[in-house]
Amino acid sequence: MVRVERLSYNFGRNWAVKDVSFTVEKGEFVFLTGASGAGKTTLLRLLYGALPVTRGLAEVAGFTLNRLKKRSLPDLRRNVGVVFQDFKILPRRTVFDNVALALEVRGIPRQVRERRVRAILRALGLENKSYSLCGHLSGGEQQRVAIARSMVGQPSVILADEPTGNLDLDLSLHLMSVFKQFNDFGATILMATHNRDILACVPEARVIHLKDGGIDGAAPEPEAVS
Amino acid sequence: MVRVERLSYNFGRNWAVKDVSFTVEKGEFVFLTGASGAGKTTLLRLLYGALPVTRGLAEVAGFTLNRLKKRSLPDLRRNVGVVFQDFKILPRRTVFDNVALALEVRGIPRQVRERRVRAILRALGLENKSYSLCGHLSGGEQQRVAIARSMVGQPSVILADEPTGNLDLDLSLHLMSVFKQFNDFGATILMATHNRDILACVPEARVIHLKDGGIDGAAPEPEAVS
Amino acid sequence: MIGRILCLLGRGATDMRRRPLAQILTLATVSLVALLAGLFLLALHNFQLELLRNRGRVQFQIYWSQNADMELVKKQWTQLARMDRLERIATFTPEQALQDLSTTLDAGDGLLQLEGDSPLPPTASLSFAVSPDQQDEGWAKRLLSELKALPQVAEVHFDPMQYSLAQNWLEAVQRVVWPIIAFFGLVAAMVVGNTVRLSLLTRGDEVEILHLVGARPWYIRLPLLSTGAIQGLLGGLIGLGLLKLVQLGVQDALAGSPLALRVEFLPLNQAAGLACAAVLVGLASSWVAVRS
Amino acid sequence: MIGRILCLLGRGATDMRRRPLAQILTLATVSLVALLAGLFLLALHNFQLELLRNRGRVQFQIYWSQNADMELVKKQWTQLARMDRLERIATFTPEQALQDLSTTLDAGDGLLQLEGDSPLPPTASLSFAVSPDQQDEGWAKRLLSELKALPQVAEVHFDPMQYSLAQNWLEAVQRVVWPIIAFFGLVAAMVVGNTVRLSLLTRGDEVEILHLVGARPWYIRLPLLSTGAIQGLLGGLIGLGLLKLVQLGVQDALAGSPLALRVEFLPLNQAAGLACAAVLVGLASSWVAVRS
Ligand SMILES: Nc1ncnc2c1ncn2[C@@H]1O[C@H](COP(=O)(O)OP(=O)(O)OP(=O)(O)O)[C@@H](O)[C@H]1O
Ligand SMILES: Nc1ncnc2c1ncn2[C@@H]1O[C@H](COP(=O)(O)OP(=O)(O)OP(=O)(O)O)[C@@H](O)[C@H]1O
Ligand SMILES: [Mg+2]
Ligand SMILES: [Mg+2]
Repeated sequence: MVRVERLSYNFGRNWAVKDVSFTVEKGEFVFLTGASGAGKTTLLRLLYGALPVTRGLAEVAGFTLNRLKKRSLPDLRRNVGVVFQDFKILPRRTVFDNVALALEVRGIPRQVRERRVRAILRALGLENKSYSLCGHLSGGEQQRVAIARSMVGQPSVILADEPTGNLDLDLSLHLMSVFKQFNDFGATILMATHNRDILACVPEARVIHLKDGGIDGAAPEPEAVS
Repeated sequence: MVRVERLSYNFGRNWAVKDVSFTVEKGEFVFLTGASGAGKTTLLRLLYGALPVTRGLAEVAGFTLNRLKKRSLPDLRRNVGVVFQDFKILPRRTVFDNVALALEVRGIPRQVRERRVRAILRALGLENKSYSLCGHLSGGEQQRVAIARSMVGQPSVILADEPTGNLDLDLSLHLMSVFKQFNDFGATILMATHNRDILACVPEARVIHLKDGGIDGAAPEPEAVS
Repeated sequence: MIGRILCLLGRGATDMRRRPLAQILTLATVSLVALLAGLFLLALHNFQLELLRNRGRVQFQIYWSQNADMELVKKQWTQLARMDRLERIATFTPEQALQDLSTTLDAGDGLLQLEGDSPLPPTASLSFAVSPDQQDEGWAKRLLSELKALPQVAEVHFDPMQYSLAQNWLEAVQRVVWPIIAFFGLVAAMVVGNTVRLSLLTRGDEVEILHLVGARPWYIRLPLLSTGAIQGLLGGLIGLGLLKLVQLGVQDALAGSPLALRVEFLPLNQAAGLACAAVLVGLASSWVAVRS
Repeated sequence: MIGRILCLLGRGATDMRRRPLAQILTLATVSLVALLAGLFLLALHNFQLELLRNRGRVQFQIYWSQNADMELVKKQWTQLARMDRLERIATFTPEQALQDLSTTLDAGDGLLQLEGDSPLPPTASLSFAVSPDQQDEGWAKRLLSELKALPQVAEVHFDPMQYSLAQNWLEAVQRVVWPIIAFFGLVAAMVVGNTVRLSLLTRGDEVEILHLVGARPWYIRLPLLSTGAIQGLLGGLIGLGLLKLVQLGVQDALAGSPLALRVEFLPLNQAAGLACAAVLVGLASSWVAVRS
């Protein structure tokens, strides 16, 4: 589902991602860890096409990013749910609208939209905030809106960047169970996180550890070695 | 340094802060905990004058917020360093400029400014990012810029809202030692956090636990009870 | 599909509620620019009308031979009086001419003693009012030779200066006006475009987020285009409304003056053109703005 | 303190680099509005010049009595020729007048037989060119009675219509122009103000953050004000430059036409006024924008 080979990316002289290779099979749950500035966000941005793949190879949900045409970028993004580290929600719209947006751009009819948005908001404990403006939410509530939006389209791949940074442990564990549930239904999940408690709660997940943009040899990572 | 008495605040029908009373003495280190949406951010916003104190009493760094004139609000804010949950840094300015801003508005001369900004950036491990634009930083780096800005003015009170949400544990612990150092030099610190590891690393600190906007009786909180 | 497009276009209208301040500012600017354009057109239109009123006149002075048969001349006068586009005709028998001359010169009775044996011929002065757009090249010359060919007519004078002055004015106006109008349209487009672009700048993050969740370009552009068109339309209409008010105000202000100066409103086609131009400018500028 | 204020004002200039797009758009709008205002003033100025050129003329026709002493009359003519503001003088002895009349009427030799005993008096026609702002109320009347008082003068005609027409035009223009200029200034201020405000909207978070870190209001406003003033100044100057180009272009376009129509540039004080107005508008609109 996600295949990365000798992928590199630089901002000027700063190589934020350096020669990274790994594969995530369909239905796998993989954590991406690493210190602040290690390149986790940059790697994920490459995978959803927010940065161009110039060196190496990247394949996500069947799309080869190296030679992706500009007009099929929306197709890729409909197959990939992304939780952004800085949320990227619209502060002047309601929670419901923000989450429904991901379905609206796909042209999904209103009834289906309503049902699916309600279901996901309930699962994330946001049902009583449906009609609040996102700008009026607490940090943790906003983060949950971002998570809900990434999930509502039932994508085959979810890329989550630090999805529990603003949540307390109990809520984090609950959310992890929601992610796990999606994973059980077949979604491939690649999650960047700092939180060790989070790592612990999906014991069967693989962990890819980044260090200064490259994969840290110390961490067990068979794909990258081969 | 911080005194709050029967403080309440509502957004429409939602009482985000409900009848909260506590006192933080000069030089104390106090944690504010509570689930997502418990009212931590709202309480802190009341304390730095971003929301008006309409019910109850609040006193911070010698300023009584209830009858604070609009023109002395800047004076309050120069005595209070704030780490915002959503950072509130200027993405189009460099790290240095963002941190120096807090000194510039106080009219501190350039040499002093440079020296103090460099010192704080070094302490937070950002010296090699000094001239990067903040919009080009990783989440954790941005958070550290926000922390640096709150500290650089050497305020007597620091209000920190979830200052380690985007940082890995090692870095969080390091930052806590920096906060602790400030505290040892006499700064009063009130920090909202979810992270239990953080709580553990300042064992002598008092913990105020919020629940649905009010102080949770279950947590030991002598001032609030009296 | 068509339903979705309509829905997206409609969203452009409902989206306008979301950032009322930016929308109102943009709308105000569009209205005012439309008003300015309208003022310019109004001034131009009334200038042309005034030109037509004052300069579209050609005067002919016809002198018959001194010994012409007065019966025949008088018959010709009645024919001349029925001519096309004739505005005014004044006829003088030799006696009338002498009398007229004498009063003009206030020359006492010296001239009047000549009466009965007036040395002056019968004359007629004819004013034609022809709107300059109907004056083809040789119009006046043809009329001149036509008049000269009348029996017993000795001489026809006409004031070619006045005639060619009108021609020249019109040519000058036409030479200058189109570049100015084009230039003016460009200015309006830039002002409106800038404003639309600025108000889009405030929506930059919205566009970014839509891209990130997989919206296709037209999903993002259509509502913006319809917003642009709606603002153009509303702005154009408001501008025309204001223009009408200005026109009435100016007319009121001029009413007291002894000049018979009228300020007319734009003809319907120009007003409609202005509104259309506003819509097009709104569309075009939001198109340019969303492309980048 | 003064150093800090200057530093803040300077920051307004350096801040402009930070959001080049928004700045350029605003600048373009200000320039174009200044240009429009300039075009309006230019049109007005040249209209008034044209008015002065064509309508500031008053013609007097002087008739001496028929038996006037020609020696005396000729002496008067040389005196008249030296009169203030006289533009043109044409004099006719009785013989010349008859000759003139005869050619005009093309009346054959009938009239010329009267020569030596001309029934016409000596006449003179005087054209004065007086700029209307120097025409006080009774100017023409005073001149009229002065001329009438000359010895042996039988009659003086002057065309009061032409004179009062010029007066009336000026009055009408003055009555209408000030409201229009005021209105135009308002329009310009709103367009510029909206643009500045919109470009401030894109800096809203900056202002918020400055407040949050304890900046005093003037610390936030001074740079914005100086940005506004600088944009006004630059825009005004660019607008004037464009106006000069337009004027040259129009003059070129008119050069081919046989009309002696000149298009002059704005006088220095109007140009300076325009630039000042642009600065003031920039200042005022950013002042209004930052207050809210
Ligand atoms: N747009 C950019 N321009 C320049 N440098 C950038 C840009 N984005 C990221 N970087 C740099 O690339 C490096 C990796 O950043 P990235 O955001 O991938 O880190 P991260 O692993 O997500 O860190 P964190 O855990 O703090 O979010 C950092 O040093 C950062 O400063
Ligand atoms: N501007 C606002 N308008 C309306 N409701 C608001 C606003 N800001 C916060 N709220 C509501 O007030 C409650 C408390 O919010 P607050 O941000 O204080 O929570 P918090 O404790 O900081 O949570 P978190 O840990 O998720 O940041 C929440 O239910 C939130 O939705
Ligand atoms: Mg990151
Ligand atoms: Mg919060």
